[in-house]
Amino acid sequence: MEHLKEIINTLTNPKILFPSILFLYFFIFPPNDYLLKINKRLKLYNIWTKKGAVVLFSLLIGFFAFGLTDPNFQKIVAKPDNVPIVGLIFLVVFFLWLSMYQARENDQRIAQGKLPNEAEDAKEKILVWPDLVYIEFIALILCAALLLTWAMVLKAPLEEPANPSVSPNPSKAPWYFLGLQEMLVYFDPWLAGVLFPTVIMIGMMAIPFIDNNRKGCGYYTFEDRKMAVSIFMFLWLVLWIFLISTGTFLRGPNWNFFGPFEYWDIHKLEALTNINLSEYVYMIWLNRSLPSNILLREGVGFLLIALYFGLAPLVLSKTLFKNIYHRLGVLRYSVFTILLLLAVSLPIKMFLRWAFNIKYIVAIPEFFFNI
Amino acid sequence: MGQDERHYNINKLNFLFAIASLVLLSALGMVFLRDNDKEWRKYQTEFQTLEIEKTRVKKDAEEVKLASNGEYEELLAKLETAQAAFDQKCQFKELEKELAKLQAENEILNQQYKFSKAEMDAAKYRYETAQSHHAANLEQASTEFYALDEKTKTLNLQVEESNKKLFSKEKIIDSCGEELENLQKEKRQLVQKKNLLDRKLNKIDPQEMSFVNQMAQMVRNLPVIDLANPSLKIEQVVLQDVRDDVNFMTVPKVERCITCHLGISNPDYKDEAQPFKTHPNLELFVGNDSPHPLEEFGCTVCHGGRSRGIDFSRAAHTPASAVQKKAWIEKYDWEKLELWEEPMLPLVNVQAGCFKCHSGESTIKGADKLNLGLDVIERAGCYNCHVIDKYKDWPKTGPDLTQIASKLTPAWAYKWIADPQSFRHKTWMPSYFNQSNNSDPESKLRSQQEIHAIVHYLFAKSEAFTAEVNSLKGNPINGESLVNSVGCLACHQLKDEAQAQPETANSLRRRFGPILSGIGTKTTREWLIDWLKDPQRYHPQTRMPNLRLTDQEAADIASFLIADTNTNFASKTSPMIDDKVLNEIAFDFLKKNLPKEKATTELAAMNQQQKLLFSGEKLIGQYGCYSCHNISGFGNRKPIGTELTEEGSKSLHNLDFGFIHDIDHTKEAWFTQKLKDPRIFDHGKVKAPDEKLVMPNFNLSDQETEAVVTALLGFTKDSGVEKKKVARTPDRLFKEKGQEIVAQFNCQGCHIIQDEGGAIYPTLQDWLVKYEGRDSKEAEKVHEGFNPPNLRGIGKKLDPDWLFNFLHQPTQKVRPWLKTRMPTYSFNVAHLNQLLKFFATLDDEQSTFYTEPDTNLSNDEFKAAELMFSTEVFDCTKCHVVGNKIPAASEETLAPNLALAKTRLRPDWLIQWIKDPQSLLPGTKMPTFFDPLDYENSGPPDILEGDENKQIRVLRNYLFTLSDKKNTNSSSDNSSSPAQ
Amino acid sequence: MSDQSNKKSLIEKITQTQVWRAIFRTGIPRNRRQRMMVMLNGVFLHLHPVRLPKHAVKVKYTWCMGGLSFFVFLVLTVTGILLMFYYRPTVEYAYGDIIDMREQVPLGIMREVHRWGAHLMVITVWLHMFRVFMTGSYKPPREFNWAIGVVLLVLTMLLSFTGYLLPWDQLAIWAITVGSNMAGATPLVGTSGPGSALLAIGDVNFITSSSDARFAMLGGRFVGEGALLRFYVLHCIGLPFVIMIFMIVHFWRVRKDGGISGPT
Amino acid sequence: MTQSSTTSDPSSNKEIKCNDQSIDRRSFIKWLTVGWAAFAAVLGGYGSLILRYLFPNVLFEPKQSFRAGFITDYNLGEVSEKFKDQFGVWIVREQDKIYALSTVCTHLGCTPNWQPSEGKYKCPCHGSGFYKNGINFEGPAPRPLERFKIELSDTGELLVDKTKKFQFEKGEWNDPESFVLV
Repeated sequence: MEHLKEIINTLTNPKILFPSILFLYFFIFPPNDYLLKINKRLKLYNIWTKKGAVVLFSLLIGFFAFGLTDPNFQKIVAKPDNVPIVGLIFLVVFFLWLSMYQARENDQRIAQGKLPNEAEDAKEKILVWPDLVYIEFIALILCAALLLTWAMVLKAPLEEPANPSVSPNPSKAPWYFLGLQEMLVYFDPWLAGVLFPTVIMIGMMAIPFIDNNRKGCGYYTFEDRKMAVSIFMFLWLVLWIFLISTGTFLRGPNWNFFGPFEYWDIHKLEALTNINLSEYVYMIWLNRSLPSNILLREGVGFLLIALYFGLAPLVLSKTLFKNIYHRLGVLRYSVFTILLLLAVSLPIKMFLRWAFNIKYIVAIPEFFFNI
Repeated sequence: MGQDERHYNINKLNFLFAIASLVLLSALGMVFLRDNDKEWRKYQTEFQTLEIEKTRVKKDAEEVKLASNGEYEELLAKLETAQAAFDQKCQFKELEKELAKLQAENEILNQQYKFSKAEMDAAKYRYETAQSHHAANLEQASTEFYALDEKTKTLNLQVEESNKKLFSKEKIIDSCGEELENLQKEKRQLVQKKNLLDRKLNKIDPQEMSFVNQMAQMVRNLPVIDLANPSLKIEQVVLQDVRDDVNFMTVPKVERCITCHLGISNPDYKDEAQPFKTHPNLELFVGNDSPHPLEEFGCTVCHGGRSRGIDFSRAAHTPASAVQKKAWIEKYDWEKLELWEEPMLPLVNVQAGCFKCHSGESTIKGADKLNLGLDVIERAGCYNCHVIDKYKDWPKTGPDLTQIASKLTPAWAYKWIADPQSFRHKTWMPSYFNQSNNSDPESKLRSQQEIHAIVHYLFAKSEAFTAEVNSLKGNPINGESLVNSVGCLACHQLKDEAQAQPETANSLRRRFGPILSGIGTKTTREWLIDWLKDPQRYHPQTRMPNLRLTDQEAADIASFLIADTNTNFASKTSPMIDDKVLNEIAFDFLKKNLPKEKATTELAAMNQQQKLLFSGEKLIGQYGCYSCHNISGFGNRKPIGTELTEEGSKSLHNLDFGFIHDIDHTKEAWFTQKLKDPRIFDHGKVKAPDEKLVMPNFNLSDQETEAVVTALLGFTKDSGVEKKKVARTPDRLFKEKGQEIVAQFNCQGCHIIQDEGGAIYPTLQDWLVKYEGRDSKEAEKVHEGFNPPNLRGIGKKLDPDWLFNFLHQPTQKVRPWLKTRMPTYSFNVAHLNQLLKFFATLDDEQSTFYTEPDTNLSNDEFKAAELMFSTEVFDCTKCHVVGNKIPAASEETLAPNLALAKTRLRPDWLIQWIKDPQSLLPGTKMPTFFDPLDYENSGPPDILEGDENKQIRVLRNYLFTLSDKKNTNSSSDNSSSPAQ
Repeated sequence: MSDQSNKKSLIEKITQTQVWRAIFRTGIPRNRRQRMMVMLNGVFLHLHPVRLPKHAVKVKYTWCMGGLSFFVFLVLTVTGILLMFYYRPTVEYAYGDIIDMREQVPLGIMREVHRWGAHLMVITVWLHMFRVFMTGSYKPPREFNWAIGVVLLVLTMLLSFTGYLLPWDQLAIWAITVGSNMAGATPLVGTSGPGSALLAIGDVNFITSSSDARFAMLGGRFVGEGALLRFYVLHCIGLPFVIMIFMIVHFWRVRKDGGISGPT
Repeated sequence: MTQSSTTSDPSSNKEIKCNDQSIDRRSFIKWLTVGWAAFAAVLGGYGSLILRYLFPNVLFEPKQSFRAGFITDYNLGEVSEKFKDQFGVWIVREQDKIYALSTVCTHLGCTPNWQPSEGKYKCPCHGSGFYKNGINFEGPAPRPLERFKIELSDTGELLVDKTKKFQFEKGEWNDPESFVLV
């Protein structure tokens, strides 16, 4: 038992968990035909069957049931403000399955040359009164019942009166912003707190204009729009829901990582010393002091950034994204790749931090300009 | 409908659209312009210019000072050579290169150390947890930790070595420049002031700025941009402890006065015009080190006004005079701020603000006008008719009238009531009759009968009193001398001056008792002698003390006083009793309680005497005579006036201006008018005689009126300043209670207490000239020797038991040469204890008791003390009285009786006194025998091994023996020590 | 017997009065025409079309998340208004009022409903977005409505964020402190953001701790009285006003863009 | 239908205009331009009005800066605790400079005590120790104490501004605003 917990604790260390999720992810939501083939060969697509659902939920419920025997896990999960996130996890998994289940059915129908279920249904028109109105009415009654029960069972949290001179440890942002707060560990506030949210918003609004795939409108499908679904799942499931869950359940005092069954020890110490790229370059490789000229000091960093955003799209357009480049055209393609590169920069930065203790690629604290 | 289904010409619509937009745009522009055109912006801009000028002048002065400072020039020269030497000698190119290398090495090592240390810390934590959980990987964790620990330690050593190397290299370079640096530091210190001014000018003076900064100065205050970092901005202080009462609660006061009054706390602006002028007396107000710093008290808590206002009128400025009002209207478009209860106090009444917090003190330092107002209120006895919290339980001010027949005649009483001023111009008895609402012919007739009724009542109810007759013939000349010397003039004046003199606290002290003019017209010699001998016999509650006069002295004084008559007053006649008018008066009163018919029959049943008696009682009730005087039959009647405790907070519409329109609608104007002519607001009103206003006229001078108005404005609800009031500690209460007793018994008429008082002093100087034949110059010099003592420091000085007894029965002659006598007061035990505590707290003396030190003397010591006491050394008896032995010197040089030292003085104090009398009572005649500046060598070297401390102690102990031995005979005749 | 017949006729009588018919135009929808009329005539039901393709009625397809989001929003509006009767947005009173909402305010559950409703709304809005993406419903002609939806999503989170401060407890001020510090890092207009030093003329710096983006948000240099009031006003009036406008457009565009998405 | 007829037939519109009043086209453009320019300015004006409204002219926040007296009030090498209780600041005077040190422990925010005899600040909560200059040397504190902005006023008084912090690990202690030269 304890052993199992220990193993789970070790596995949930993001240095292990995050890369493995990233790795698995490409096989579960394959963005291209090649990966799809592998996926099918591995029968991963069978997750989205009713049997798969049983397995998925047994695992999930089993994990929570097992976890709740542990006092540390209990403490975190049963905290009133964390309950919605537990609910969120279940809901997301359920609806993920529901959508993929329908998508799988439709994909199979399309492969057989049939119309998707929705198209079949759409041939028939139905009066809104009473069917839809009734359904909605019932739904909102259930929702109200849920809310009232929830409200009676769980009291809304209220901590000690506000005290600006005593900061709780850890201080967390509201849960839906924990993804951003997690980013703060790897990026400066102006990036994680300002630039990225803005880009996320604009990027989301831009989705319909970038995705010019006419297929897959109005019915659940995966194979008709692999790329779109795959990227969306990456952003939504991995970079959003997963980071929120991490921030809620796995981040403890001093913003240290704690496994789900680990006690939140305020004194836990981790070697978090890190180092800027410029220091790497000058002090470790060239064995000398940092130059006082800022541009000279950060030249390498700037160069890397420029290459990342300047060269990478070009190279990608000739290689991996060749098809996409042709389908999207120059403008759409550049917007798309820039957005994608920005999104990918987070795992990249994480990797750099974990592997090389890199703090900033460009570090100009004098002007609050760190990347 | 046209062909294209259009109605309006699109061009016209375009035009209209353009016009409409332009109109809106210009309206919007106006919004910004108006916001940018506020009064305070102009003042701040003006102030900036002023500040630049001032700073320039100061800087120039500083530069001149520096230029003329030889030391500075020298320093500059030294600095130059040092710099040259440094440039020459201290070029370590090689060394610097080496240093750079070392630095790099050091940084790298440091970094490695940091990493290693962090890893080690983490490993340590893992190791610790593994240990406490007895985990399987304990071994591994342990080896990991110890390995890292080892590594870290080695790295640490390396870092320290590197540090050392670096340090030694740096030291070589540094030591070379040491001299230069020291010189530079010295220079910095010298030019610090100038640098500060320079820096300030750089910030504010466009001439000293770069072009970009000039631009910035212009841009930063533009509309909208001024959100960021304007130089013109509203300044405010938020006062947590001084609060605005908004009725439901109190909220912190927000003070914005300093937005325009920019120089208020800066002494540099004391000669500037408003609004930049410095506040006067920064040591007491506004200044950071004053007891009322701006940041804690703000402005409006004292001045009144609307503290949030930043516009001249909206700050509720109040003009001090009609002239100023006119000027303000012209200059600031001033208008009275309506709908605001607390406008600023006019400058003449500004001291009213002090009372908010200092209401417990009887004299408020620095608030002379307010003090004068309070003194007038005390003398005039406003609190008799009007309840004022501060004067709760104060004694009635008027004389007792229950035995009036033995003292006065009805005729005199009639004339006195009708017009007290015709007897004495400056009397505190106010005028009830012939005032603005009862001086028409009909009222005059009525008044005559009313006075008759009052007089009749007083005399009819008067109890029997027989004066103790004294058959001695008095000597008026001796009497005059006595009056002038024995202490009467502390509370009385002899002459009644028609012309109003400016009053001071001391002149009011001398009007504590009545003016002693016209006594011959007023009363009889017999009554007077009896009164002088023992005032309490006639009036047990009187505050007139017993001066312990001998029969002869009393007779002398009486015959002197009785000689003064007021012939004008004596020759006045009083009108006859008029039955018709008397009937009317009596009928009016009867009608109030009875139906008309019954009243008529009742009236018919009364004879003249009864009518007079009946009306007299009603009238005394109506006019409130009983409030100031004891009158039989009016034991516990409530005072008739409105309560004044919170008069200053009274809303303006609670003050009835009646039909008087030619005065300002302000509180101060109403109060002034009311005091000048208390009945004026009846003007134009239809009122029955008994409904008329009855407040009498005290005939106050303009100065007194203004002072009283100031005090009235100060009588406010004090909500909001609770936290800023001096805490009401027991000490504080002792002080306040003591001050109250001091004020009630006019102690400061003779003594100086808390640096105030001594009203009698100037009269003693006159006495010296007039009766002792000294010339005026000499009198001025020596009169101090005849003054009653200054009571400063007596809490530490006097033995509490002795003081208690002395205050109770002051028969012991401490200063036998003084003509002025400490009179016997009717203090009760509570009074005495309070006074003792009062004097003790004044000197921070915690307890009124002390333990007796050992005052024994050995034989040697006794001899040494005798030697010091004798003419050989200190010659104490040159001045000091010892028992009956009065030194032969002239009286003004004499000093207190040393035979009383043991019982009278505290032993500790006496040591201090002998040691350094000036520190205890500056200006005392007592010589300083032991120079405090060179104390160790100040005493006679050959006595008691020249040990000053010992000398003083021995001398003290010797003084304590004086009462026991030499003067047993003398103490017998003043040993009537009180039974306590 | 007579009683019963009387009753029946009473109902009939009532439904036939002028008042009844003035309010309920169509009567009880019993036939096709009436079912259509009831949708057409009602101002609220008019949000829906009269007829829909079959798939669009299926919960499996729609998940009902959009409708539930709107419903939860209405619940939050009602509970929010009720809470405002007891809550005073000042540092003196806020915390005590929140305690009282549990301790003495009648039925003491309104705050819980409001808070959990707020969480629920964030979740339903996310799931709605998820569904819309998975069915590809953002594709033409619904691009603009997707953008509106993104705005609504952001507004929902801002509403929740502003409400987070109001209990004025440790959770509140530190969550807002963490959140608002990010605003201080805004490039150019935040004091601790890159380039803030550029907005200066000479020695006069125009971006200071009392004139930057964070200050505009908090109405002060740190989370205090000003922030509480600002967040209160935004939470209760500012953001609901904006989100309602966007919701109106969102619903309108659902209809105008051809109703709910479906295969073409 | 009326709608479509107006929009679908602009040529007839134009023709009439051109024939009847050819000058109108110029004034049409002119006034339209003026109108929209003014309207745009109005919108900008309202925008800046709202922006300006977000920044109050005065603040009611508790004071974050205070006057700390003159340099001469502080003895060399002394740590003044005068402002510890009220403002949470130690004023430290060194040989050549004076600075303001925060009294908040960088570990968990407790308030350390100054121990003159040992020349260190010692946190009572978890035993962190700091040298007189604020650098941590023992216990769990992860970084040195923070310093506040300090400067000389026009009158030569020291002004401490707590809104601006200087952290050693960021190299900010060399910032000229973080100390005053004696």
